[in-house]
Amino acid sequence: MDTTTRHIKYQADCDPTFAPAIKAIPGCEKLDSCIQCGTCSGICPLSIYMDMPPRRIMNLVRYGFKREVMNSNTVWLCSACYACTVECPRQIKVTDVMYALKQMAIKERLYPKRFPMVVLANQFYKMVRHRGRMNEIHLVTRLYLLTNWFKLLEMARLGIELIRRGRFSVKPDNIERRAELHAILDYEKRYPPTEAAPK
Amino acid sequence: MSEAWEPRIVAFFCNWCTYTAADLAGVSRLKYAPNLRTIRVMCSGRVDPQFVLEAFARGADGVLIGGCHPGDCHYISGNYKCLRRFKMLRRLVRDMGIEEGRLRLEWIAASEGEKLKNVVNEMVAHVRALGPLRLNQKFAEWDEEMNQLEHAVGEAQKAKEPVHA
Amino acid sequence: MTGIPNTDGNGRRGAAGEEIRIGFYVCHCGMNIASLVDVAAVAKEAAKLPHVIVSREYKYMCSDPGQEFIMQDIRENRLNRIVVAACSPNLHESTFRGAVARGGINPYFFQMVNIREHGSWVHTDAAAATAKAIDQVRAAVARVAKHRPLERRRMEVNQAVLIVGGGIAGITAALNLADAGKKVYLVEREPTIGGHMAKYDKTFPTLDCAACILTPKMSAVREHPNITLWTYSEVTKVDGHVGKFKVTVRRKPRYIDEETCVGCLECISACVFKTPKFEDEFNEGLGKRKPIYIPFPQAVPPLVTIDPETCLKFKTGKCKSPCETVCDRKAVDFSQTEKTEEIEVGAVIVATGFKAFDVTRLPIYGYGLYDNVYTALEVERMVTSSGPTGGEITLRDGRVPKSIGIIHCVGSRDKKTNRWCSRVCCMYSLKLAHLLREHTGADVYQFYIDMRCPGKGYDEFYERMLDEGVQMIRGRAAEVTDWTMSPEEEGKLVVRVEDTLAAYVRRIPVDMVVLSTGMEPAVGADEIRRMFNISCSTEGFFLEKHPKLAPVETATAGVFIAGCCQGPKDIPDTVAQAGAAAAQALALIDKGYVEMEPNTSYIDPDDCSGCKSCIPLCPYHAIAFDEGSKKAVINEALCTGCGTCVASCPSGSISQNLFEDDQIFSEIEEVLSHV
Amino acid sequence: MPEKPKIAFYWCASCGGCEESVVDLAENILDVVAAVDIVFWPVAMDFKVSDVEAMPDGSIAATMINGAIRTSEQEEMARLLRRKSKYLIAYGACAQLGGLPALANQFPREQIMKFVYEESPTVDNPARIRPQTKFAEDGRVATLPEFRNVVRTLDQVVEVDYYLPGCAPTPKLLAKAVEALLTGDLPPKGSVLAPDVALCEECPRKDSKPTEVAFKEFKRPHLTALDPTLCFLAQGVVCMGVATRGGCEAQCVRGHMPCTGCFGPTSRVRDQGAKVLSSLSANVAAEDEHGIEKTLAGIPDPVGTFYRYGLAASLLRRKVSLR
Amino acid sequence: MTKRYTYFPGCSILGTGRACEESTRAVFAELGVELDDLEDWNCCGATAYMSVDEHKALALAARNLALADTKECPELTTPCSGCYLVLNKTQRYMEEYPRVGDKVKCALKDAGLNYTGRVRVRHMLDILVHDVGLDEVRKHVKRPLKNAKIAPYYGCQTVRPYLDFDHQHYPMTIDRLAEALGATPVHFPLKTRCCGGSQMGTLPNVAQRLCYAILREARRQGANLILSVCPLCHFNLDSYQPDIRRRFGEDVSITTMYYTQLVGLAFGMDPETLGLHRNMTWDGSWLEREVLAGATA
Repeated sequence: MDTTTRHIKYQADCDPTFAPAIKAIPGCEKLDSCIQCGTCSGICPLSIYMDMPPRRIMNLVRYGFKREVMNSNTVWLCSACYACTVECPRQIKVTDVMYALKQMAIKERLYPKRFPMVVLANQFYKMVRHRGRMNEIHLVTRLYLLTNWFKLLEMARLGIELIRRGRFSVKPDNIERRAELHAILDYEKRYPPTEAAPK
Repeated sequence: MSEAWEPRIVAFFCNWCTYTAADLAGVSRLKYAPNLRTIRVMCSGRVDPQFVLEAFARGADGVLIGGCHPGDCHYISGNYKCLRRFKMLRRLVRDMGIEEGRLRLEWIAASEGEKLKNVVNEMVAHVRALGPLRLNQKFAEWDEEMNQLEHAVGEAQKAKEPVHA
Repeated sequence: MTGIPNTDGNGRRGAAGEEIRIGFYVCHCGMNIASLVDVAAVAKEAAKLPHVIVSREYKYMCSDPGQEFIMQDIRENRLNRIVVAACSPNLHESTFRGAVARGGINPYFFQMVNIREHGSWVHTDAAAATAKAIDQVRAAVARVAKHRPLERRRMEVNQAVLIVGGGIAGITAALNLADAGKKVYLVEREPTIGGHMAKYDKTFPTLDCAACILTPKMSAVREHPNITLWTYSEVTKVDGHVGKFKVTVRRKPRYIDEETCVGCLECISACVFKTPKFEDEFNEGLGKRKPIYIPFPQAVPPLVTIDPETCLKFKTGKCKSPCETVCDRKAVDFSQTEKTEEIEVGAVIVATGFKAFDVTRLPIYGYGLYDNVYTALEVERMVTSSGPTGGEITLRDGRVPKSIGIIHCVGSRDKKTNRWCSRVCCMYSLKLAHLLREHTGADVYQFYIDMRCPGKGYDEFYERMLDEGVQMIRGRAAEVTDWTMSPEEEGKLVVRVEDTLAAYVRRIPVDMVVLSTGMEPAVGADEIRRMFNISCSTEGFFLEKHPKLAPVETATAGVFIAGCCQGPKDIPDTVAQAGAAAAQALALIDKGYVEMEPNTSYIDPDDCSGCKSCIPLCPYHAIAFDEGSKKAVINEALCTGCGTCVASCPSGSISQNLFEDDQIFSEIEEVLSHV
Repeated sequence: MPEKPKIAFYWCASCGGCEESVVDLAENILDVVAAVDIVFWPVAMDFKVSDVEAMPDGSIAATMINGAIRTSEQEEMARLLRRKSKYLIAYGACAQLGGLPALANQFPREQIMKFVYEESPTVDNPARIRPQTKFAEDGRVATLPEFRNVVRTLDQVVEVDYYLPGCAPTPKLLAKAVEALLTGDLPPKGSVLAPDVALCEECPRKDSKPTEVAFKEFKRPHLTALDPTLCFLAQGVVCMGVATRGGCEAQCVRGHMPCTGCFGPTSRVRDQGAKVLSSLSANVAAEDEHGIEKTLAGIPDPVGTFYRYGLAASLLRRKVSLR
Repeated sequence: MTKRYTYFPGCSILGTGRACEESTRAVFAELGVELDDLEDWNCCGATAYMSVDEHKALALAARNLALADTKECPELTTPCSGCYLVLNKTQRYMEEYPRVGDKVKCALKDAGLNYTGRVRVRHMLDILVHDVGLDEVRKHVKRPLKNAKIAPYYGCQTVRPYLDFDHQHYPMTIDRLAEALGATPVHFPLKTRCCGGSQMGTLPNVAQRLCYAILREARRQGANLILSVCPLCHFNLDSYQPDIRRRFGEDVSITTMYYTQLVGLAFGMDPETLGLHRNMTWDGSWLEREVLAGATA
C-alpha cells in the first residue's frame, strides 16, 4: 500500500493571525527575535518527550503554523520550570509563549482530546474559582475520575501512606470572602476588553 | 489661524549627538511627529536660557534641548553646564506658570535614533495633552485691555480736535 | 602656531551697507525628498521671503549641475547669500560651501536646511512635512542674512604621533608612521608589546605561525630609531587638541634599569624562588612564573620585570636579593619609582584592543566547576610549542583527550551577556579544532549557532575542517555537566544540546570542553575613552566617526582608532585598519597644518566688564583674564567653538562665529512665525 | 530771547524715589530750572492735566516718566504726554523695566485685590468692599481708574525715546541726560543713558574676584557674615552686577550690599534674568543631578532674585495663569 | 532582634506539605523571626491557572498582594516555590505591562481592594540566609551534622526566573547553609533541574523518570540526603521512590527532607516537631545512624 504523503506547506496553510495573537500576550513580545539556536530545547528537561522541540514551536508560531503547533504535544509537556526563559540568549520568555499557547488551545478547544494536563488545569481552575483554595486530594481524585479512573487504584498505596502520615487533607478549604474573589475574577465579564476600563 | 491647533516644539540639538541621532533616525526611516522645529547648535552648552524663553515668548508650546550623555560631550563638559542651567531654568519656568513638561532636556547619543523618535513622540503627545501655551497670543490678549482705552482716547481726541485746530 | 584672524575687519555687527541678495535652492534628492515634501511649494514660499532673489528646485542639488546653478546664480544675479534645503549638513554642508566659494563669495554666506533626514524620511504626512520644511527654510533665510564672512583657521601640527596599545594594531601603525619618517611614541600597559596575538599559536585560515610573523615586527619596533617604546606604562592625562595634544604618561617601575639590562635572564634563575610559583598572566594561569620574570622569551623589550606583589624584597624586606648580585651590569634597582613623561603629539591612534569574555559569568558551561573545561585562550597557549605545556595537550589529570567539544558564542550573541557577534570565534574554533586534532587525534565536535566564515579563504577553511572530519552540530550548547545516564558517559563531561538540523536533543560525552569566548571592550577602555574624548557604542567599543566612510576617525579630530577597541575583528582586518589609521594620521600631520571651522568665540573688549564668569567654564582653558586691560580674552587657537561661554556671558559680551545670538534669535523667530 | 525748552515730570506706579532723585540734584537743580521751563510736575508744582491737554502736540521738549504702568489713568497720561513731548524718557527702573511693582506680575489681579482688600493682616473689611471703577450716588458719578491685570513698562504702552536707568537714577546721570538734551548731543533713539558695560567694570571689589569661581553653595546676604572687601560672587552670594549695566558707581556694593540689578541688562542682552541665571548655574561646582539641585536650592526664589526689577520687561513678562 | 514578615502558606502546606509548614514555623520561631499570617489568602493559581486565563491568573494572585499591601510589613514570604514564583511574576508583570497592571488594579478596586505596589515577595530561604544570616544560624547549631552528605536540590521555581540573590543555574545558597549546619554538600549537577512538578499527576512515566535521574545522581555523587526547598519537589522526590524502583528496576532510595527540617535537626529539635515522621523516606534511625554516630566516631 502506498503510504507516501505529500509534505509541503503552501503559504495559504499558514494562519496570519496566529503570531500576532500570541505576540500580543504579555511575555511573548520578543518572539520574532528567535535565532533558532536550540538553547531552549537543549536545556528543557522534558524536550526529550516532545514531538516538536520548543525551538521548533517558536519558529512555527512566528510563521503562522497554527494547526501544526496545536496538534503537537509540546505545550502540554511543559512543566513551567523556566529553564528556557532564563537561558534564552534573546531573552524570549519561552515559558510564557507556552502558556499563551495553552490558553489559546483551551479557549479554542484545540488540544489533543482528554489530554490529562488540560483536565488538570480546568479542574484546578474551577476549584479555585469556587473555593478560593486548592485541595490536592480532591484535585487528583477528580483528575483520575475524568481521565483514567483505574489509576486511582494504583494510587491507593500512596493514599494510604499519606493518610497514615497525616498529610491527607480531606476537608475542602474555603476562603471567607469568596464574593470578593469572584468580583475580581469576573471583572472582564462586567467590562469586556473592548470597552475602556472605568477609572 | 483657523486650522486645528498642533503643538509646536522648538528643539535645540547639539551637533554631535542629538542632531546626529536625528540624522540616524532619518537614515533608519523611523517615523515621528512633524511638530519639531530644530535649531542646530554645536553643543548643548550653547543653549542660552534666553533662547528657551524667547521660544516660549514667540509661541512655542514646548522646548526640547538635546545633548550628549553625561561624560560623552564632544566638548568634554558642555552638557553639564546645560544640565545645571536647565535645572534652574525649569524651576523658573515653572514659577512663571509654564508646566514642567513643556521644557525637556534629553541626552540622546548619536547612536540613539530610536530614542530620539521616542522622545519626540512622547513630548508631542505630552504637550498635546497639556494644550496650547502660545504665549504670543496671550501677550496680545493681555494687551487687549489697553487697546480698549486707546480706542476710547482716540474717540475723545476726535471730539476735542476742533478746540486745538 | 599661527592663528589667522577670522573676521574680515568689517566689524561683527553686519557687513557694512551691502544689499543682501539670497539665492534659495531646494533639492528633490531624486524622490527621497520630493516624494513627501512638496518642493515646488517650498520654492514658491521661499521666493516670497525678504532678500530672496532666486528660488529654485532641482533634482540633485549636490550633483555637478546642481552646484553649477549656485555658482552661475552668484555670478549672474549678484547673489551674496545661499540657502540650500536638502539633506543633513553633516553630509553635504562642505560640498555646498565649496560651490559657494567657487561661485566667488565667502563660503560661510551659506546655510543648509535639512529636509531629508529631519523631514521626508521621518514623517508620513506630506502637508505637515512641507509646512515644517518651509518653517525651517524661513529660519535659514533669516539667519543667512545675518551671516558674516569667515575664514577657516590654520594651525600648525606637531609632527609626532602617540599610539596607545602595543598589540598588532599599535605595532603596525607605529611601524608605518615611523617608516614614513614620523616620530612615534608607543605606549603599552603590559611589560611587553605583542598583545593578544603574541599568545596565539597559529593563525587562520593559512595556519601560519603567529610568532613567526609577529616577533620580527616586535623587534622592528624596538630597533626603529623613530619609535620611542614605553611598555609597562599608561596614559594618564590628555590636554590640547588636534595638532597639539599634550599627553602625560605614567611609567610604572619595573625595578630594572632599561638601559643596562640586556635580557640575559640570569637574574630569573638566581631568584630565591627556585621554582616558579605564581600565576603566569601571559599563559592564562596555566603556567607559573617567579616574582622576577619575562612574559615570554621573545618579549619586547627583552627586559625582566619584578612584580612587587610577589617579590620577597618588597613583601618582607628580608630577601638577600640574589637577582641583584648576579647581575653584572647592576640593572636590578629596587629603588626605582614611578616616572611621568610629558609629550606633545599632533595625532593619536588608540589601539587598546579587547578583553576576552569572562566565562565565570556563564556557570552553565561549568568553567571552574569542572577541571576539563578550558577557555579558548588557555587552549591557544597549550597548543603553542613555546607555551606552558610545550605544545602537549593534556587534561589537568594528565590524560590526553580522546574527544573534545568546542562551544561557540560563549559571551557572544547573548543578550544576557554580550549582544554582539564577536566575529572571530567561528574561525578560531575551526582552527583550534584542526590543531587539537593534529596534536591529539581526538574527535572534535563544534557546537555553533551559525557558522560565520566570510573572508578570504575562510569558507574554504571551514570546508577543509569538514573534510578533516570535525563534527559540526548546529545548536547552542545548553549545558556542560558531569551528570551521567549511561556507562559511556561515566567520567566524561556531557554537552547537552539540541542538534537543530537533526531536531534531536543530543548528549555528547567529551573529555575536554573548549569555550570559544567572545570579545569585550578592554579593561580601562572607559578611562581611555574619556581621556581622548572618544564616543562609544552602548557595548563600550569606541565609536568611529562614520561606520562606512570614516571607520578609523573619531568624533575628536586628530584621534584615530584601530583594532578591536573599535569592535571585534580578526588579525587581517586589524592590520588593515591600523594601516588606515596610520595613513590618516600621516595625512593629518604631514600636511603641517590643520584647518579648523571658524565657529570660535570671541570677546569684544569694549563690552567685557571683566567679571571672569566665563573663565572657569571653558573646558579647553581658552579664556584668560588679561591683567592689563582687566578683561577676558579668548585664545582662538585653543577655542573649539562649543559656545558654552557665549551662552553664559551675563552681559552678552561674548559672541560665537556662525552661531551669533542674533542669528539664533532670528531662527527662533522664524520657525515660530506662523504659530 | 528764545523760549526755554519745556520739561515735564510724571509719576506712575513707583515708590516716589525717582521724584526724590530729581531733588537730589541739590543746588544743581537751580541750573536746570534756569535752563528749562518745568511745565508739568504734579508732585511739586500745581499744574492740571487740562493745562497739558491744552498744549500743542510736541511742544514739551522732554518728559520724564517714572514708574511702571498699572492703571488706565497711567496709560492715559503716558499717551497724553507722549503726544505732547518731543522726547519721552523712561525715568528709573520701574518705567524702564517694570521695577519692583512688576513683581506683581507673578499673581493674577484677583489674588492681589483679594489680599489687599480682604486678607492682609492689617485690613478690617468685613463687608469685603472693593474699589469700583464707577460709583453713582445721588446723581453724582465718581470714577476710579481701572487696575490692569498686567504691570507694564512704559515702552510697552507708548514709544520711548530714552531710558534713564536705576532705582533711582543717580543725580549724575540725570544731570548728564539733561545736558545732552540741552546740547542736542544725543545717542541713537532707544538708548539707555548709561554705560553699556556691566557693573563689574567699575566695581571696587573687581580685583578681589579669583578667576576660577565655582559655586558650592549660594548664601543669602542677610543670613551670612560677609567679607566687606571680597567680591560677593566669590563668597557665594548672588550679585547681579555681572549682568547689570554700570553707571551707578557700584553704590550698593560700596554700601556692602550685592547688586540687585536695577540698571537692567546691557544692550546685548534681551533678558537680564535669563542671563544671570545662565552664568550662575553654569558655574555651579556639582556634576551630579542631585548635587546641582542641592546647590541651586540656595536660590529659593529665582523669579524674585533674577527679575527683581525686570519682570515686566522680561521675555515671559508675567506668570501664565494656570488653568 | 525580632524580624516580622507577612506569611503566605500556600495550598499544599495544608495537605501534603504539612511537614514543610511545621518545620518552617519551628525553625523561624527558634531564630526569633515572626511570621504574620496573611488573613484569608487565596490560592496563588500555580501553573494551572496561567494555562487557562492569564488575566484571571494575575488577578487571582494579585488579590494576595493587595491583602499584603495593607499589612505593616510589606515583605511577603512563602515557603512554597510555586507560590513564590507566581506572586513574584504577578507583581513584576503588573509593573512591566502597565496595560495588564491597570486592568488588574481596576479589578481589585472593583472588589474594594487596593494595590500600591509596595509589597516585596521574598523567598524564605533568602530570609534565612540573608536576613537572619548564616552566623546567626551557626549560633543555634547544637548538633553539627558532620556525617550528612547533602545533595542540595533547589528545584526550578525557587531559582527561575526571578532568583536575584544567587546564580540561577548552579546556586550555592543551600550548600553554604548546609556547611553552616556542619554538613558536607556534594557537587550536584542536577540541583536546579525540574522534578516534573505537577506532571507527576498527569504524565507519571515522564515525571518519575525526571525524579529517577535526580535521585540516582544524588547517590552517584555520594550524597546520603537530598535537601529540597519546595513542597511539591519534596513530595515528588520523597513519595515516589518505591514506584521509581519498580519502574526503572534500580534502587535509588535516599532520605529526602526540607531544608528547614535539616536546620531544625541541627538546632537539636525533636524530629516530631519538625514533621519528619510525615516524610515517606524518614526512618527514625537515620539521625542516629548517619549523623550522630558519625559525629561521635
